[in-house]
Amino acid sequence: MSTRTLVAGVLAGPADLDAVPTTAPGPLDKHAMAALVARDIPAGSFVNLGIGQPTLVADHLPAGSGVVLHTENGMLNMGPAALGDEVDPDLTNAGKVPVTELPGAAYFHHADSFAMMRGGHLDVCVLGAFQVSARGDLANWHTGAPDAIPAVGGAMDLATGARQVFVMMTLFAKDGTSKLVPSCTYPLTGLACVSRLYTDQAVFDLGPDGAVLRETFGCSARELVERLGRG
Amino acid sequence: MSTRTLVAGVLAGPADLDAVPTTAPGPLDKHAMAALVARDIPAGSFVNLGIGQPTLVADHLPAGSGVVLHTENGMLNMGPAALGDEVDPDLTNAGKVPVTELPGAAYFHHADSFAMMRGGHLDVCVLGAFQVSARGDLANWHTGAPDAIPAVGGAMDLATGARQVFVMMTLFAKDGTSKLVPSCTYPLTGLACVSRLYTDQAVFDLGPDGAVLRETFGCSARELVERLGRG
Amino acid sequence: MTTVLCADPDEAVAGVGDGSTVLVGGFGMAGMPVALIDALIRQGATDLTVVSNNAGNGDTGLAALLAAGRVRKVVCSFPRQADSWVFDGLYRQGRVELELVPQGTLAERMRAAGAGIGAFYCPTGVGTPLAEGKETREIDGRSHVLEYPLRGDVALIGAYRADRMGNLVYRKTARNFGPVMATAATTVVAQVREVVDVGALDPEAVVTPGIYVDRVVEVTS
Amino acid sequence: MTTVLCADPDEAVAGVGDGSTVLVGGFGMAGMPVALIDALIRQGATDLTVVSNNAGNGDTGLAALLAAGRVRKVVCSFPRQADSWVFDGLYRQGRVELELVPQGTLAERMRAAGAGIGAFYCPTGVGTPLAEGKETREIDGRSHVLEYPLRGDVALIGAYRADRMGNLVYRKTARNFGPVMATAATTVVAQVREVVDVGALDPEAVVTPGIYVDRVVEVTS
Repeated sequence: MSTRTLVAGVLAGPADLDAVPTTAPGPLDKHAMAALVARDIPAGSFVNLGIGQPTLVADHLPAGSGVVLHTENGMLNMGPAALGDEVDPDLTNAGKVPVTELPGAAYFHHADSFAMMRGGHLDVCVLGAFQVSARGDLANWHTGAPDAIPAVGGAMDLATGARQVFVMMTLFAKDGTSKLVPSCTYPLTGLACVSRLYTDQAVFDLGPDGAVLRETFGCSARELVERLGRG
Repeated sequence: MSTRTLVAGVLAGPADLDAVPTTAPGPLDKHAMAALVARDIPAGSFVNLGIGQPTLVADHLPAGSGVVLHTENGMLNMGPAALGDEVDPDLTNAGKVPVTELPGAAYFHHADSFAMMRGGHLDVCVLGAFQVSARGDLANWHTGAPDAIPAVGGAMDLATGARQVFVMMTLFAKDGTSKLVPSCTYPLTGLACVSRLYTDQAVFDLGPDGAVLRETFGCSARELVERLGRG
Repeated sequence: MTTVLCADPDEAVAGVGDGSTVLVGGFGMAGMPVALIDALIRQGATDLTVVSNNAGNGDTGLAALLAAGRVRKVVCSFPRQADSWVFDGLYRQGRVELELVPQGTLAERMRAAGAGIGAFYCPTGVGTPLAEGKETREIDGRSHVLEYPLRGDVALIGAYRADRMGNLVYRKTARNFGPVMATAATTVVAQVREVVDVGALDPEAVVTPGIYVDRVVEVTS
Repeated sequence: MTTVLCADPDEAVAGVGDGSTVLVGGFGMAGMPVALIDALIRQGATDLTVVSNNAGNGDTGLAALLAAGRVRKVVCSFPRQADSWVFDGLYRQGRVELELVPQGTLAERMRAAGAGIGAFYCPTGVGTPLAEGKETREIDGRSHVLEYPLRGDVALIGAYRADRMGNLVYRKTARNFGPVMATAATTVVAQVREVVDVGALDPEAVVTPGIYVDRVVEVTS
């Protein structure tokens, strides 16, 4: 670490900044990000996809991947969103969206569902975030705004319990500031829990030594680090 | 308590020793004791019968009592012992004796079964004992003999968890000493957990003030207390 | 004690006292015992603490109970939803207290209440505002927060079918909090779509045994 | 990860290391995975800690494993039975250690391991020799003992049917410890009477979801 430049907690890749590949001509949209996350989920994994954008990952899992989706409201082997006649008010995902059941499904109650999560039985969960720190701290449940009504749901349980926590978000907020930060200013969801961060601009590995760039999209690693340094 | 005689922790009944009724001409056998216990189980109770003599209580529950039997290996609405073709190695009671299933049965795993017990959902359990103290301490799992192999099973869970713990035992050991004692000398199963003691000689209520005689069999309360004093 | 089959939801919620803690099943509308909540509004109990995953949707069910001014405090994991305007308004006006609990800890605290566990060390929420002021302990190299049981005076839950002994089965993800809440309250009331005869439910598939269920009412929608 | 269907019990227990903690299901013979234990004897792992409700019956299964000298320590609630002569002899000769745990605490400690609970306060055993040396705490006017999770490297369990994704159902009281042990071990091996196609089990009646099951082997008796 001592020989590498640390800008806003961001390190270069395995070798140095110039060795980090730029793998797309421009920033990714949410579908491309979801495809990237899907690519990195090992076949046969048990996976929880957080509400919002992470749900898109399901559309990009290759046929025959054997990935089994968990929804924390009490089901394994959740299928795609229900359409038309498939809609059943008794069958929803964690975002309360009607979904379907795949063969081999199992239902269980909330204490069992969260025991499964907290007990480390899920291989991967994919979450959205307001902020992620270079060391993997996650802030995704509360902006801390005085008039905001806090709502945590299962975010802390997932962040704490899944073996690997992937985060999917845009790298920069609307005001241009980086959401990958040296240290979160928003209220935390979990400490040192995120292992990989997928953004529209780049993918990072996060860990005790900080964020390590894996690949960038539409800009070089050097440009990105400079931008992060200013953010 | 100050105005009543305390012999080996045994008090008279509500009024005094002479007011305690003698309700049988001689000591009870185990079937008569079981009938007495069955009489005192409220209709509709959820009940666990310990292995050994307490199992006999089931034979004396009146038809239509609505009493539901729990067995800690994971079942409610357990039926009588299985006979002949009914025997199914997958269906036993806590004593590993083949039993039957009544309509309305439910099966559950061990953690759920003991959660039910420890959580105070059983109305009554009936246990055997080596010793019971006048305050309701129970010793029923280990004689403390140096060569004895200790085995506790669910005894401590039942003693701690059931709303009411009834004990069924002979009042005197083979050597003539009382098994109702001021303080247990055998290793304890639970503290202050037994509320009623059914013996071949008498029935006692147990509690913080000591044992209170309710009825005697074949001897007067006065004679019994004298015998306990010597025991 | 023996499960009572009630004639209607009003009979099923009779006797709920002011100041009670009421566990209310459901995740969003799935498993929400709407008829029981409506009956509770008619019954009139007030100053309630409501424990539920959410804090009401739209203007019915829990939202209607809140709107009627019967709820002093909500213990839940996710009050803010697209259609939680009743709670949102009361909260912003300071007219309802909120205790926010991570969803799994909410379930586990009720499970502890039902299972006779005095307290438990839980890794969820360590280092976050929701662990502030709570006792912590390092176990096996990991920080944990000490969490206490969460008990109800009453649980109102929705299930699919009950037999006459109170054994319950649920349907799909509407199972959610029902089985846990049924273990954690003094009086457990289940609204079901159908009451069937004893023996009609598969004993291997019963999720909530009748021992946990005090009152059952059939509500055909 | 994806459940593996094994050709025979030997394949199912491959790789169990010396010194492992092995959770063994069953209550007496109900739910006892005898074919897996026999295979474990052939496999040869030794210096094992075995966690099971009992300490073997007669001369087969767990008793045979003990007789083969593979077990250093037994963690159980009820070793002494009418036909537990193998354990009894080894224990009296000081050739096997015994950690005696109340039955419910045994189940709950494994549940805690599977559920990510760091430790829990339990009222069972307070004031008895089995609580000696353990931390205690008064909660809500009642004494509790602090109990820690009990994890296995391997769990060997018996179930009734499995589908090809590892979802399990049990039969009657043979369910006992299987579902809890399946959550508490790194590698979970299930001996079942029948493997059925995916979709053949009722999703409402699955007791152990496949997420917990690493290997399945069909053993028709």
